[in-house]
Amino acid sequence: MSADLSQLFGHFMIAIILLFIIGAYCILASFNMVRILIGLEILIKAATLLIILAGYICGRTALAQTIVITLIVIEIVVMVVASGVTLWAFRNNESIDPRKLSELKG
Amino acid sequence: MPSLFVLTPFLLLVVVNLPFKFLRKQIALWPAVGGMLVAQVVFSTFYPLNIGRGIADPFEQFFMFGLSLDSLSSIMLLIIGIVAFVSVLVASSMISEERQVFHFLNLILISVIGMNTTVLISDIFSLYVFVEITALAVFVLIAMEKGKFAIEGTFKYLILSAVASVFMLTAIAFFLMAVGSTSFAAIKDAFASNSSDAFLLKLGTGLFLCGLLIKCGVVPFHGWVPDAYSAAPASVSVLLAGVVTKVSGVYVLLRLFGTVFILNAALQNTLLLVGIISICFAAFASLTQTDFKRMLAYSSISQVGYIVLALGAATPLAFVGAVFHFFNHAIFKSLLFVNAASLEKRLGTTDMDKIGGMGSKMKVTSATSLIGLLSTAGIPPLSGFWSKLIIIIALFSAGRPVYAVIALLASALTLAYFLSLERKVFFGKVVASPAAETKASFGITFSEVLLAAITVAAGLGFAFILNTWLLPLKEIVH
Amino acid sequence: MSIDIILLFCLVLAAIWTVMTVRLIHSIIGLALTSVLLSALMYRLASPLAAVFELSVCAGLISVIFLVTVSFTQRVSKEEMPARRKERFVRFWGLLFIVAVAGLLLILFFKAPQFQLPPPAGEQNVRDVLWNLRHLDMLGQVIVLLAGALGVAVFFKEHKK
Amino acid sequence: MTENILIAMIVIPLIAGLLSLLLPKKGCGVFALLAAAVNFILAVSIFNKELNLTFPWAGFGMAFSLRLYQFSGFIMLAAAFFGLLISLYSLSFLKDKDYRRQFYAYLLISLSFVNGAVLANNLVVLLFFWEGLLVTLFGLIVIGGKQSFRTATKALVIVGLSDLCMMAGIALTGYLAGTLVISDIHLGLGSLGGLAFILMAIGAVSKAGAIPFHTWIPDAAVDAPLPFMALFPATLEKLLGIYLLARITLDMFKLDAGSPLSIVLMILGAITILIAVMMALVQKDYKKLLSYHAISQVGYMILGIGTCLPAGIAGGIFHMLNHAMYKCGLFLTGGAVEKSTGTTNLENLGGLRAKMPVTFICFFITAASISGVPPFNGFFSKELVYDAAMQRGWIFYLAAILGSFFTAASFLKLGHAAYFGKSRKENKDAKEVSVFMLIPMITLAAVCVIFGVFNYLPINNFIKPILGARAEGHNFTGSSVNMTLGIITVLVLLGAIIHHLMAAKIMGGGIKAAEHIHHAPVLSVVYRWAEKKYLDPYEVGVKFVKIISKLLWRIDRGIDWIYESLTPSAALFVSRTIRRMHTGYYAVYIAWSLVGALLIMLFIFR
Repeated sequence: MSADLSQLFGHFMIAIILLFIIGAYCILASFNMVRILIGLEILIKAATLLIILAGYICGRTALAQTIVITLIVIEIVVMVVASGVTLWAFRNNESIDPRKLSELKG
Repeated sequence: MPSLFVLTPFLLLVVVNLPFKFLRKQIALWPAVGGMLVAQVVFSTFYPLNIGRGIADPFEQFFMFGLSLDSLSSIMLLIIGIVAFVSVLVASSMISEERQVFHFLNLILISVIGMNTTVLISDIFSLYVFVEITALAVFVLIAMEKGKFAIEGTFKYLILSAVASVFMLTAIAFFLMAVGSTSFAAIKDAFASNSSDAFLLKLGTGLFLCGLLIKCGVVPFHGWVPDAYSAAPASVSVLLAGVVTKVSGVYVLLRLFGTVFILNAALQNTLLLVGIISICFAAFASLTQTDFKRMLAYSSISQVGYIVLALGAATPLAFVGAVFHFFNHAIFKSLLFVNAASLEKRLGTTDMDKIGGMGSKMKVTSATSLIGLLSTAGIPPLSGFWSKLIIIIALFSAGRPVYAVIALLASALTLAYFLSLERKVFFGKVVASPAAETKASFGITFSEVLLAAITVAAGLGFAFILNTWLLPLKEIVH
Repeated sequence: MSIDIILLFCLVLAAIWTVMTVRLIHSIIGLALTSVLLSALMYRLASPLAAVFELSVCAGLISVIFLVTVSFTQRVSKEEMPARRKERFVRFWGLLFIVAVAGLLLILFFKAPQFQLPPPAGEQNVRDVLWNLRHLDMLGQVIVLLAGALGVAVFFKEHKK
Repeated sequence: MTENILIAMIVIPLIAGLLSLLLPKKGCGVFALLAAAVNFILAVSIFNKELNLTFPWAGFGMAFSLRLYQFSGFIMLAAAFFGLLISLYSLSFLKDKDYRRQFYAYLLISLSFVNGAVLANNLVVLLFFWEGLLVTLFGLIVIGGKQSFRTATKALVIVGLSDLCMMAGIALTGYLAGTLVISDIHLGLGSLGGLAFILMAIGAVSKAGAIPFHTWIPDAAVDAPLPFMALFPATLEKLLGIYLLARITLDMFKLDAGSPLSIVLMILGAITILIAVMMALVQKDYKKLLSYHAISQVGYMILGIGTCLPAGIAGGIFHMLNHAMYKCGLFLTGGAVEKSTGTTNLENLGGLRAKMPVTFICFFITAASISGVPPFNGFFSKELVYDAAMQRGWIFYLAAILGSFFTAASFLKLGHAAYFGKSRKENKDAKEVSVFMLIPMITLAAVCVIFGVFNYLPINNFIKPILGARAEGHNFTGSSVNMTLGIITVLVLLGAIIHHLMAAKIMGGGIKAAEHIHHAPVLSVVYRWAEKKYLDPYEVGVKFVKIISKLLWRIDRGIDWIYESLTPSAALFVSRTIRRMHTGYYAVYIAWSLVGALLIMLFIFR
């Protein structure tokens, strides 16, 4: 691993770790289901960037891009389903506050 | 041969969705899906007996799927077939509205494709793709009735599952960086050959483990399990508890940590600790549950703990025990969820405070649930006992007596909570009998009897099962 | 190199804004912005195809999905805004703090390790990999889209009673 | 092909048991009787043979291997004998009960499992059958009636827990010995070996019903069908438990006299004897009283085997056989009384001697036998145990002989209350029971006499071969091994009789009924002498004994309380705490997951 690559990895890694922190904080602290999904999106974006970075560093950009393309397709379908759940949570509770979704417990 | 397990349901899925009215008729749909699953059961049952292995696969040359069918996959295919079939049977007596039936069967097909592919796959990213497909289909299945609880359960499952995906994707990135490929063979070589970066491999292994543990639903990653299981419609909870979580979490764990990754001491200890904590924690949690399905969900967590525990012992015997327990658990947990479905259908509730003295009214349900409960608690000669015994022996011979003893004591706890359940629901006083009493349907009764028979037969003939289906596993474990 | 650093910095800033902003619409726009920056970074990392995909799908389609969801659900009047802004700040100032501290620590102490990388492989075309080597992923995409279609049918399609 | 008879011993009762579930209710009793007879004939035909049978079963050293030799043949024979008698007895006793099909099915399946457990030459095979008995035990108690589910659960939990200990013991033993084949295991008692021994011994003595694993037995006495009591706690469980205890002390582990574990066993035996017999003394129910004696007598067997002396082991095993006979017989008389009067409460019984003479004679013989009256069989086995206990320490002997005293006292009380005294109006219609019920009782009583008078028969044929080399140069037959101890025993028994008579007089319990003893030429003198001189201390003594008994009752219920209240409430507390942690808010669960992931990563990169 050349020093250049190592430095590049370092820079990207710092940003990726910060993105993970931001996404996790958003998921944990939001009182709105759409914001939770946005937090998830940020997490997934961090992972996507990591995969591309990994492909770049070890010289397998083709494989990494393939993986990311499939990943994006899955991501969007997950978001569609999650939006559907949000919609119905709103219809059931008249609110998209996730705190209303804590009746199953114990 | 292996790609047939993927392409057949896929073809069926396509055919079902063709815009012809007659194809959507319920009368054609149920038998088609059921028949496909029965065929899967039959094929995977006879796989280890060397029948049908020689059949040439015309698709193999056309599609480069890179699927491989070995003894572990064949057991998984068998379980998927049985449980999905039972789930379809139960659904056939609970769902009648045409649109819902159509959606249900489509989603079941998708989840079966997802699971079948998951167990045949030999590439870590494709594995993630199909685990995600299964999960997606199940999200929609759980939320299908769009009730308050169903949406809530789906939401929690979805969020935690997405977090698990992030863990897994990160791990895949590290594997890609360390190995340069995502196939199992390359990763296995990387572990064995010492030519790859040990730190990256370790990082990837750890992160993937965390993701998988969320999917498995073991303590402390289990938050979604009781909610999703209890909120799902009866037939879906059978599928979810019996096989979806198990395949997308536990199977992957077994496959990767049993046959691909090489476990170092720290990983072994991690698995052992997580296993034993899940066993005890969930067993205690289920003691005071008042909802039948919630109690079953916690017991499910506890039983998955045994599998993880056995995996942590990292010996071939333990692995065999883990797979056997996997099989048994899938069968008897599905049985118990079918019992729950039966109660739900008849009484409209699974709250145990509102149910009582059903023993005399629902003879089949109470008898089969007793079999399921005793098997879960590990009472001989039912199947659950044997797998637990093998796990315990394996733990002892791996030099982990403390874990073995704790696991044993916890199974006493299991017995206690199940007996309290049994007493409340089936033997207790008849609590004001609800108005909505209907007769148990054929589908439910048949699946109860079928699963109970498998449990008893697997217990009595465990030696045969062990020799025929499970011993070949020794070859794929390292 | 320096372009990379600037882009990464903007990416983190965009993500923070996405999370911190009060109005959901701004949040969604922030997410789209993050996506755009991400695709620029992908382009920088020699992955143009993935970058295009990210740009069109994530920045475009996902924003639309969220907007649709918000339009179905969000009901906040303008009068409530100040109160919400305050409440949000109370909950989210911690994030600023954590990100600042973590960022500082990482920049000061994070040393990129020297990894032992796998031997370089002959460069392959993305299309070749996608269409010739990863059939299963293609099948997976098809099935995922089917599942998504069913999800839409179940969740979004109103049916007559 | 004679080896296949071993398979037949397991398969025939099992299939017969399953078949009897299908037969009409009327025929199943006769069918079960026939099956039990076939089982008995098979057991007789292979007694004293040595057979080995092994075929591959489950891999990993878990071959299905059976081994017939002296000891297992003997236990099987005994089990088959009692199975036959009980099924004959039940033919009449369970005539109009709804559950009789299930009863016979469980009975036959139990016989099959007993045969399997005794024949097993592989620890896993042993465990298979051993645990299988748990299921039939549960089933047999459950069919008793409405209350019985609770008792059955209690039994299942207690026995199941100790079986789990045994499972751990088996896993540990297999690990230490490197094999699961029983006849190849010869372990020392190192630190782990000792643990393995203790775990296995817990399984064995709890099957036999020793303190503190006993509390379900008295409850079952009330709730479960009576033939169950005669079959399970009285005979089969003792046979199996003591069989395993003897196997682990004699073959699998090398337990020497003087080793700490031997003393532990002896203490357990002594405590079991005393506490249970004191408990028995204050019971007012025929069956419950008997059930406490079923616990107490186990103490003698454990004490005997725990001494690790040839005489003690021989005595323990002989006592096991004898106990099975007379306790089975006693329960059967109890059943006869229940059948003809409809009650087993001693306060409602009385004067049955005239109405049920045959039952009374059987009761008399078996009660004398359990009390250790010469020349009945109990006397000789107890003498062997006394002898060995005396050699290991007078305190153990003292415990044993005290136990004997109270045994005699409580049976005098029982006999007095049930068979003598005034006839109550509750049982004025009582008459002798049918011949099917009498034959087993008479047989058992007769065997008690025969094994007593001709005690060389069982000892030379059954017991001595088991001991093998250990028995060289010992003679266990004859009137008594140690004359002094024998005389002390007789004196103690006389003391017990006097005690009873005094007590009966003081308590005002139908003294007239005991006149035939009262006016016996020697006894009357002793009696009068005692009455004058020791009256007051006696009263005090009686009261003292009663207080002790009451106290012990509290302790006994205390153990019960630990099972029934303390453990569950602690578990419930933990459970509720855990439930409160699940608040239902998704962020909590995600936080758990993230913390868990962090911990795991830290653990891996430690």
